[in-house]
Amino acid sequence: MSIGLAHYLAVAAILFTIGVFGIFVNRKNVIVILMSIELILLAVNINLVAFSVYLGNVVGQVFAMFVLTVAAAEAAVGLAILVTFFRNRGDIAVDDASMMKG
Amino acid sequence: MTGILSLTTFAPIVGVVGILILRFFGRPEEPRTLNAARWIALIATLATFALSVLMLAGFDPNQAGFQYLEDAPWFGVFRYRMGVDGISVLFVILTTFLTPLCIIASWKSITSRVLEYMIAFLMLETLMIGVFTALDLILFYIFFEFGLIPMFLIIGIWGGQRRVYAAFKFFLYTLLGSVLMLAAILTMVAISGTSSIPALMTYHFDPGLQIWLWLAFTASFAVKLPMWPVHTWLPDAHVEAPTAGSVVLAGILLKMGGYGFLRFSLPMFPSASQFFTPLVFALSVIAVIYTSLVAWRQVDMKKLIAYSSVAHMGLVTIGIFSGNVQGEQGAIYQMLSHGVISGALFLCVGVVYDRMHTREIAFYGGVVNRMPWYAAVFMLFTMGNVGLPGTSGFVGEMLSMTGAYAASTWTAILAATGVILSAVYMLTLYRKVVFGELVNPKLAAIADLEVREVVIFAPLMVATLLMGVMPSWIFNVTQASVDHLTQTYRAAIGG
Amino acid sequence: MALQAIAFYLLAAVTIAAGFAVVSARNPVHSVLFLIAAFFSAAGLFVLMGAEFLAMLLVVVYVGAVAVLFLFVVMMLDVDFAALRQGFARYMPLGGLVAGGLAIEMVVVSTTVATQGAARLNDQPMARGAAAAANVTNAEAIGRVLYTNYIYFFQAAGMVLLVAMIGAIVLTLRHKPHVRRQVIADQVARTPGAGLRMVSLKPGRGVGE
Amino acid sequence: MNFSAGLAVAYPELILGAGALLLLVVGAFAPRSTGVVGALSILALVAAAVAAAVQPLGSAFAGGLVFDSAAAFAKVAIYLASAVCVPLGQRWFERRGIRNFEFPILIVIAALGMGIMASSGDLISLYLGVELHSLALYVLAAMHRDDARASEAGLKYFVLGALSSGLLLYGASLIYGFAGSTIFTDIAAAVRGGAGTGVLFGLIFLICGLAFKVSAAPFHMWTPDVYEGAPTPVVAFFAAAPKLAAMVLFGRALGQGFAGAAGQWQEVLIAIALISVAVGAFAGLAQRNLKRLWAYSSIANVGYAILGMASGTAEGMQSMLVFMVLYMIDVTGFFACLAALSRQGRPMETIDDMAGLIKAQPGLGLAMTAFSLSALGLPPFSGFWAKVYVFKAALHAGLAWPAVLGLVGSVVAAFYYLRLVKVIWFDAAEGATDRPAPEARGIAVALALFSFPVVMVALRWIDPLAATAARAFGLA
Repeated sequence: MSIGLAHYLAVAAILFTIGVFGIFVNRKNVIVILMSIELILLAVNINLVAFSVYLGNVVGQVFAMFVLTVAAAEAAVGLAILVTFFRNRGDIAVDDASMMKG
Repeated sequence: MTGILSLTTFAPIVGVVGILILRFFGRPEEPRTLNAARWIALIATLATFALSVLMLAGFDPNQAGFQYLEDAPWFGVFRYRMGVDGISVLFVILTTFLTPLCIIASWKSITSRVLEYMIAFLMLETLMIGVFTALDLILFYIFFEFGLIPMFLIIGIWGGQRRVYAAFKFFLYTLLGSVLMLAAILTMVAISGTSSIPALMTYHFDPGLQIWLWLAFTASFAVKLPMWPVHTWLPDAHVEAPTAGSVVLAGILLKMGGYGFLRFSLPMFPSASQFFTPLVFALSVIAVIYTSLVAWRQVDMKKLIAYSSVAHMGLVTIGIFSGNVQGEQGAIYQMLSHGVISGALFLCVGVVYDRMHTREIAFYGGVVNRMPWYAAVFMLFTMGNVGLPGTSGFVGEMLSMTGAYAASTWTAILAATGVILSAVYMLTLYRKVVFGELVNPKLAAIADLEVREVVIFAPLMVATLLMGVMPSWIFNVTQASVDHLTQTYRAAIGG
Repeated sequence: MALQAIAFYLLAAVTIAAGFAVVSARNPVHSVLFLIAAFFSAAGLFVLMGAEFLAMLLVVVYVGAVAVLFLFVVMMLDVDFAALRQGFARYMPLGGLVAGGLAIEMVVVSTTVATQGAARLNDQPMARGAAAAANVTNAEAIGRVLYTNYIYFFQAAGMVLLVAMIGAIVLTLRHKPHVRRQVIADQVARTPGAGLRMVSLKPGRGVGE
Repeated sequence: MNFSAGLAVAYPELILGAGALLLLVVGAFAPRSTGVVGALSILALVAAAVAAAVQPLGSAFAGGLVFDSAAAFAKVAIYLASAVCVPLGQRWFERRGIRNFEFPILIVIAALGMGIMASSGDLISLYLGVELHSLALYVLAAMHRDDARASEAGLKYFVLGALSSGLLLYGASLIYGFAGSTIFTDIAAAVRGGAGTGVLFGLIFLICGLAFKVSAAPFHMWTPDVYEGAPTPVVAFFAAAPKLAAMVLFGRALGQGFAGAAGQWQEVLIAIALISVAVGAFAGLAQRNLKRLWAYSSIANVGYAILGMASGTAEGMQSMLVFMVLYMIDVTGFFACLAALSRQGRPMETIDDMAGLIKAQPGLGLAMTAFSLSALGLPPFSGFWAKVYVFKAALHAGLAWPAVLGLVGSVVAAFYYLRLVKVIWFDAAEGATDRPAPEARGIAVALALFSFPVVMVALRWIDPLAATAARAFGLA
């Protein structure tokens, strides 16, 4: 059997699901949340590249390249904020989002 | 004379500016400043009254349409449109007539934050006049809705013990009603492409849609009027408001509901109005009888008068929805007369409240022994409220019921029992407060009316009696407009 | 073709397994290492698809920079990671729910592709795209459009990196006033005249007075 | 596509991009130049606004930059709103001993990003614009780095934002794949007559991502925490202009890219709008902290803007534009009030802190009353006009029930705005307040004057401009 677009999309979708799942189950552990976000972006990149090759236009790959760039910037800023937070708290656990907090 | 309408409407704002200047350049807490603020407010309101009289003098009563028209572009479909017809011009006069009296009534009883009080009152006057003069739906809505704020502040800052509760209740009840009206207004504007009230009065909305629009408008007017069962905010607001606040509330704000029915519901949604007439009659009859009975059981003078207002307004809605000339004329007359009389009654309560700081009926008794003049004045307004011939109350009630009789016999008969009940509770109140032996020792030193109070009551008494014996003055003004209204309504419903 | 299939399944399996390990590992250091594994195998998938340039970029940028940054932060911050995992079990149902919803989405999208094909093309085996058709390398194909059609995006991406730079400096750089710093310019500008002072000493006396 | 022709419609971007770089150099090499950098950045923002107002319309860079009337309208508003926040925030940080020349530069870059969003005609520039402004905002939120609350807010904001851009991107990738292009106009051709399953899924992800960005429910989880923790002037910034930018982007993507699938996205938007209004109204009732309260208020208000957009007509888009511009003024003004007020050096942030404010600080008390009543939607304040536009559009489009439910929601929300008014006017003061920060006070009072009465006149110009702008979204 040959490997088609659907296969790659499936891999990307699974990775995306794992990423979202990771954010939900690691609500206090911001580092893992950041890594989950990287997984989501990786899933997006797989999607983009697969579509790009499939459609025969290079736009998707260029898009993926920008995603990579931005993801790197995002990781830098995210980790910088995390470090600031850690300096203030001595910990990286964030409080839950609480709806009715006075 | 174009422009006099805007001038009348915004004249009180000049007073607001004056007081603001005083606030920034004078010493806010000094007695002299406070007195100056009171005088500015009084002069501004009197000037407004003069302007409105001037406007009435130039009003052509033979014309059914709107006069003193003003029309300037604003934005979108909305325009700045003003104008009065025979119906609204009298409400403008009522407003400008009562407000100076309110200012005088608050002369001594309001001692804290006088500047803010006067500003709130002057703004309220502008907004109340604007409700009756606006000829653009959105403009009308602004005046109608913005009035909540000064009233909210008047009740909430200068009110009694439970003023915050009463202010919130007043605000939220009215707001809920009027957002539904806003939805209806916007629907009408979206469908017809105009927000001009005269244009919409001749626009034919789809009968199915009319039902919804009517309900939405009624949600607002019924709360404002108030109709049973959404009247519960009124006793609270009245009891907690300062005297002048109650006067304005009963005298003018309630009339906006009735005015709304006349200006919007009947001409714009005739088939829905006809459809809902039995419902309105039923609710009104309940209001007349039930709230009269409730009024009878009250121990607080202001609450009693507040419930009596609800009952009297029930008669007004019956008159309006009877759909004939007598009914409409009666309803308008009743509203004007009730504006004067209920305002006067609240002032009467205010007189003794200022002296004794209680409104409990049981506290008083035998007041006539110390305050003969007061007793006489109170007597006149009590009679007016009961609807004694020779007072203004009689004409309105009589006509309303004549109109109702033509529309629905049973409604008229049941409403008539309400009139009898009103005699019962009003006379009970009067007897308990005024007559009898002076048993309460605290009342021993109570003083009779002072000059300032006489100045307040004199015009009200004159108005009550004049309207009682010379109703044709008023009918002359309203006749053409009411005829036109009734004719178009009957034509639209095919009757 | 069989070889390609084997390679795909192998790489895909590693990517997914590593991805799952990232979110479920007990130790964040392990998470980062799994993340690197995921990136590597995803780069392999890119190569399979014929996107060599992006595969290289993924390795260089992600593995070389981002993952190392993560590792750096994880190791620098002295965090009690055991405590952080407490919510894991509690959030499991919600996480499972969300994941389940997404899984349904995934199935739908995949079947859409399988039955209708993307956009306007038939469901054909992955072909070498525009790069192959134009007889240029993948990198060249990207380079041709990147600085022409996409110059605007390219500049915008540059601004994004600038923000990241400013942000990292603003948030984490601390000037400590009492720490002495080396100022090269001052050192270079120093002349013998300024650095040396001739003192004539009389015998029997110190320099001190 | 001619490069220099492209530059001709990118003057605002050029001014801001070059300005940011230049200011960075100035700031880095002249240590005591914070004030100069602030002034210059205001100048750059105003210059960009002027450029956006006067430069010719057009599109450039293969559809990546679409400068139409909607972009012009949004950009002027965005740049001016950003310029207002420069002095507001800079002085605030200065008083806390943080002299950061980076603050105005980050605002300039954020404004640049928002401008890119507002005029993006392509999924790639959509993403880059979102990221550019978001990254700047994350840094701004955490900039008060010695304050634990601020860094926590920054962190939460970051996580929320990163997740939302992940969703957005995933959606963008699906749309690209199934529609075959990243350019909105090409996508529109592909989805003429309804979107297929793949594109629809992409669209839903895209909508979710953008809903996160404007903090519409059910994607609002951390919004109140972020509002509460972030420095007040920064909240004033990110509660206003970015939302307009995101809404314009939202409208552009839906109108120019997915007009063919209008029936499909309308229902999603109505659901989001009504949930937002409900969450904002009911959850706000329990709040004592004003910043949290206004977070819920913003959730509800964004709901109204989305409701306007859900009408799927040019009138709806116009209502969204007017709504957002008027709301921006309200929210910036309100947070300027909060930034101005303190009592013995402690910021006044709870409802109870405002007791008797009308006596202690009449100007700010009146301003805050005006903003609250405006947010309540009471005439004649600007918020009322905003709602008039939205509900008129919704009712005209036949969305009677959503409109009525939205209006009822506004009555529920009225309770908490009214409570604030009550505390300001009725309650006795708890002691003197500090002298208010002059620049924040000035901004607050000026914006309050706009809220009423200036708005009554200003709408004469806003209305036709927004109407022209709305036509650019390509909906009938």
